[in-house]
Amino acid sequence: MLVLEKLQEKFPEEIIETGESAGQTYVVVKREKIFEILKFLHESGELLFDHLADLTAVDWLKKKTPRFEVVYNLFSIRYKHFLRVKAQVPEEDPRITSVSSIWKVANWFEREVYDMFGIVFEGHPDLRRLLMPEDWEGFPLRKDYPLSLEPEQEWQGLVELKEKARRLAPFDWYQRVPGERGPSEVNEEAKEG
Amino acid sequence: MSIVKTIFLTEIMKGLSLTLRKLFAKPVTIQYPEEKKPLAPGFRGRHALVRDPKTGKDRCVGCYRCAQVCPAKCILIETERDPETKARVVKRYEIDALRCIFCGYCEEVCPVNAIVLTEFYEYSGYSREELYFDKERLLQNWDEFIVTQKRPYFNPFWKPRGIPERKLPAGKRQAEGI
Amino acid sequence: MIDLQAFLNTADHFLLKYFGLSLFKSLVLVGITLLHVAYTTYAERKIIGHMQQRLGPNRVGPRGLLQPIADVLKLIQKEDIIPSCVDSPVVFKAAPLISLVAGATSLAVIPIWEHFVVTNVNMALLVVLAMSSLSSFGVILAGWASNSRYSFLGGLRASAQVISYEIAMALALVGVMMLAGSMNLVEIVKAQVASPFKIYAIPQIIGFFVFMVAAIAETNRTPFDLPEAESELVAGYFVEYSGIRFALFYLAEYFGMIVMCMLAVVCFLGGWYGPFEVPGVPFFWFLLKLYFLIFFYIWVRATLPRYRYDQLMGLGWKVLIPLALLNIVITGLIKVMA
Amino acid sequence: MPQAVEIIQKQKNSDQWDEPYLVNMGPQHPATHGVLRLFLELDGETIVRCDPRIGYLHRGVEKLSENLTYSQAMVLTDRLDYIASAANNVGYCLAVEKLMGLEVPRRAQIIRVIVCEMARIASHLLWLATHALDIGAMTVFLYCFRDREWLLDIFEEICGARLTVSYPRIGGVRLDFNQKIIDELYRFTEEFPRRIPEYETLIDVNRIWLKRTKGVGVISGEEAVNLGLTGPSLRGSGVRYDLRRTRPYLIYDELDFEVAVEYEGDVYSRYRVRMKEMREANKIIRQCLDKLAECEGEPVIAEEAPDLLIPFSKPKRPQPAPHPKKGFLVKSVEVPIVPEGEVYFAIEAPKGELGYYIVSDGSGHPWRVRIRAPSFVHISALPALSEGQMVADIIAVIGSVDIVLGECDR
Repeated sequence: MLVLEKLQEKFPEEIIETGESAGQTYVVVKREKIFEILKFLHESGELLFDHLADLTAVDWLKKKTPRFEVVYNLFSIRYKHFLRVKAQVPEEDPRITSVSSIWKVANWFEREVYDMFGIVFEGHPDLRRLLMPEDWEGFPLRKDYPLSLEPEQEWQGLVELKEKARRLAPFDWYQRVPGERGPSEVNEEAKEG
Repeated sequence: MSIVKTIFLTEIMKGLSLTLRKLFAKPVTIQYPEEKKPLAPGFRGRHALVRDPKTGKDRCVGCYRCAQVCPAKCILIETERDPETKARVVKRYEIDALRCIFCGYCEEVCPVNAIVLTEFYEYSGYSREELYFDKERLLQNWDEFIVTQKRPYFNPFWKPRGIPERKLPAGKRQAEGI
Repeated sequence: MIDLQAFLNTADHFLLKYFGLSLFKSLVLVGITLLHVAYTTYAERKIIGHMQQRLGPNRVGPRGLLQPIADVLKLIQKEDIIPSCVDSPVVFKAAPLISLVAGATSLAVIPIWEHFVVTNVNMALLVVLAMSSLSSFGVILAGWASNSRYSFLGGLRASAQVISYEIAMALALVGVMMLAGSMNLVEIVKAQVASPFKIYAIPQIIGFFVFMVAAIAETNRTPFDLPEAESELVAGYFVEYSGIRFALFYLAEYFGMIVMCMLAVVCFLGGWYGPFEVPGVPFFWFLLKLYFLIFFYIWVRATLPRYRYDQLMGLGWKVLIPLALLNIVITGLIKVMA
Repeated sequence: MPQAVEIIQKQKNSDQWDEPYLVNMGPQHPATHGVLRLFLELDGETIVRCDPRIGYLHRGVEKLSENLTYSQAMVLTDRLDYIASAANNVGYCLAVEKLMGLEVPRRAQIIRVIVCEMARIASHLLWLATHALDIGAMTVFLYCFRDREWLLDIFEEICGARLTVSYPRIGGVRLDFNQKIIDELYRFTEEFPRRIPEYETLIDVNRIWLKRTKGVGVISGEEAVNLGLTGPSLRGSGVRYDLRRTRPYLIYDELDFEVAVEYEGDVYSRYRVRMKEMREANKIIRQCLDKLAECEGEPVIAEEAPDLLIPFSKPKRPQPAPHPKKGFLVKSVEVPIVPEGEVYFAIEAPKGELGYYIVSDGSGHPWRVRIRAPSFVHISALPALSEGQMVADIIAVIGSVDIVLGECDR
């Protein structure tokens, strides 16, 4: 396949493995030069992978080392060819270079991968949590993250939230019992506090 | 031409005339509690256990297929062996309707067509317990449902159209209306 | 139907004749208008409903006829919530009243019939214009006092919109004044009927068009309902209001709408005069024309999308005001020629 | 978020307003189409910066799928883009089938195309309804719902559910069509092209509509590809990228339909593309119905299709029982049905490219399911589309890229 040949020619040391799965070609590369590789794939006139269809990660806990794989599914709208690039990321140092300067769409994909797997993308303009609350601990899509926990264990913010709900409970109309604290008392307390 | 159109607001006039025409058209709404839309057969509504007309009991054989296939894990079954006949007896059969996602997998995998999602959708409750159906309640659901239906009643999922017979268990192949 | 004229002629007591008469008239007027406002909301929901192939309200009373009453009762019962963060509770409370009072005051000068006008002032047209601008004052205050970003944007939009469309509307009415030679609304109607076309809407077609568009904009109705644009500003200036104060804003909007329609009837459509006299109901024609205009308002709402803010201003300044000026020039020329 | 609070506090305390005017739009807002939250920095009414915040509907579908069997995970895909759930199901099933190397019977393929296109019309109708309502045209909303109701009735007839259909199965579909459905669909395809002009009369040439949509949210084709836009939003910018033609799946390569493309790249051209797509989808359904008659009576499920009840492995942690008293029976052994491997399969969902990246380790449940949702990408493109526009325009822009938050947050 033309794409693989070109890639092998350009980055002979970087490629670890190539193969095919369900009729789709993939190539496993080292993470160090991932930016250069993808930039080459994006800009080379004969390959022109202009559409980054998907960017995600896979956690191979206890199945493979290194543990993480960052997966780039690339498609060329003009030449209609498809390539999957997988970059290996070890568990102890989960970092890889960001490609959001090549494809703007990678911005949120990378934020999501960071959010879910804890892989840090170096050079990303705005690496924050995306789907989970900002004070969330842990990375949900890692295989060692339990499927369910007690709600308080899952999210620290919940304790605070419950406390706030308790504080605001007197504002609920059905809980206004004569003799209990009403909104005005609560307001005053809040001001004092 | 376009200047004329601009001055006389032709396109706005066309829109106005359309709405004016619709003013006299027949409304398409249905006055819900008074009139109801007929439901399609096989609508996935409230759960029920089929009461067998011959025995007067449910048909469940306690094979656990529905409990296993349920993606929401809302079916709970307990069985025991009858000490005399050594037959399997279903002790508990419970469905948490609030967890259910109405995919209909249970009625599709049931080999004896014991569980069915009926074409009954007007159920609500004041508490969570009211929507936690035990076996008695499920049979009662069936009784409430079947009196509203033309007999014999046949649910499309009991013997799905277009599925080759050899892919179906024997109970489904011989399914009949009740 | 009480024969009003006969009744008034027999009332010869001083108080009744001068003070009591005005009070009586205003009470009747406000009462009837309030009823109209209530049933305009009903008509709006019903007509838009049918235009959209549904039924509209039909649960309270026969055909839903008691729906507006039920709505009012519900809104009165509701708790009057004043958010703790409002900028100034006094202004927050007063704003809907300002809007409503300003809207309702204009009613005093509008003649429904030759002998039924609360105060027949010579500057009636100016009074209406002034009052309709004042009514937006309430909107602006509400937007400001709410201390909410959506309300504030709504209030700002309202002020800008009213200022620009006020000009267009006033200019559109200048043509009528020129033709009638008076600002007294009763005089305008009489002059109108004496004119060759019987109504001013024909010679003043441009003026009538500009007036109607400006009136829709002035009362914040679709397609110019930007201050309360529900898709972007949620409800705009009255987003923080609830219960009866919310209802007052609603009332003010419909009052404004009815007043504008009345003004259009008086200035352009020949007031209470019609092709023939309807015995016993002297303001039959007035009401008929009024209902048609209100229907038109509703009809437009069911059909058109909403303008964007800057486009609205563009329309006002670049299209309507030049058109109104053109109208004045043409009217002047006609006047001179004739 | 702390920054925002800080700025608001500062604005409250100072008399100077040199900071931008911040408006928090959503997560409860009529025009954000769900629980999207936009953080806007305004200069007057012009948007200086727009920062979308998502995650309010995050249900962890990807994580859940890893703990369910392949068939069970399919019902979760219903809940992604709940407006066009049939298309999501089909996409997922096709991905799994490709991984398994399973050939689906022709009749099932035709039926899948029909439900996909029905979902497309239903989705576009809902899009048009809400988009028009956002711009203020209230009546179009109800006309669209009137016709969408018809489609949902047909869905109900097909599979017993109106919204979350769960209709396809791995290896085919769950039920065959009967004559009643086919007749009803013929009637629909006959009538529907007459209904579209009704919506168009109200908005298509209306000067207010044109003013609100033309030249708003403009994006060039190159930029759109770089931002990852797909589907009608990309085709509105003149890029002819339609997976039904570019990488044909099912029987799309046999069908005669046009890919709708417009070249302006603004809200109006995206609107035009969708209107045209509805007509094309109607045409496709028509052709498929004719094809369906040719293979009457054939099975709708593949011979090798796995049983719905694939025994699954014991979950890592016991599932929370529906009742305090636990009593699940989970005793089965793991049986490999899907070979080891991975696949990225994308279909042309109504909203854009809906891709499933499924990694299998050979066990009964997927190792990783990744859903590439078009809405996710489209929301990430909102800042680029809306900056420098007015507040009213962002409503039009959100409407024009057609988002569903269920799919975005997953």
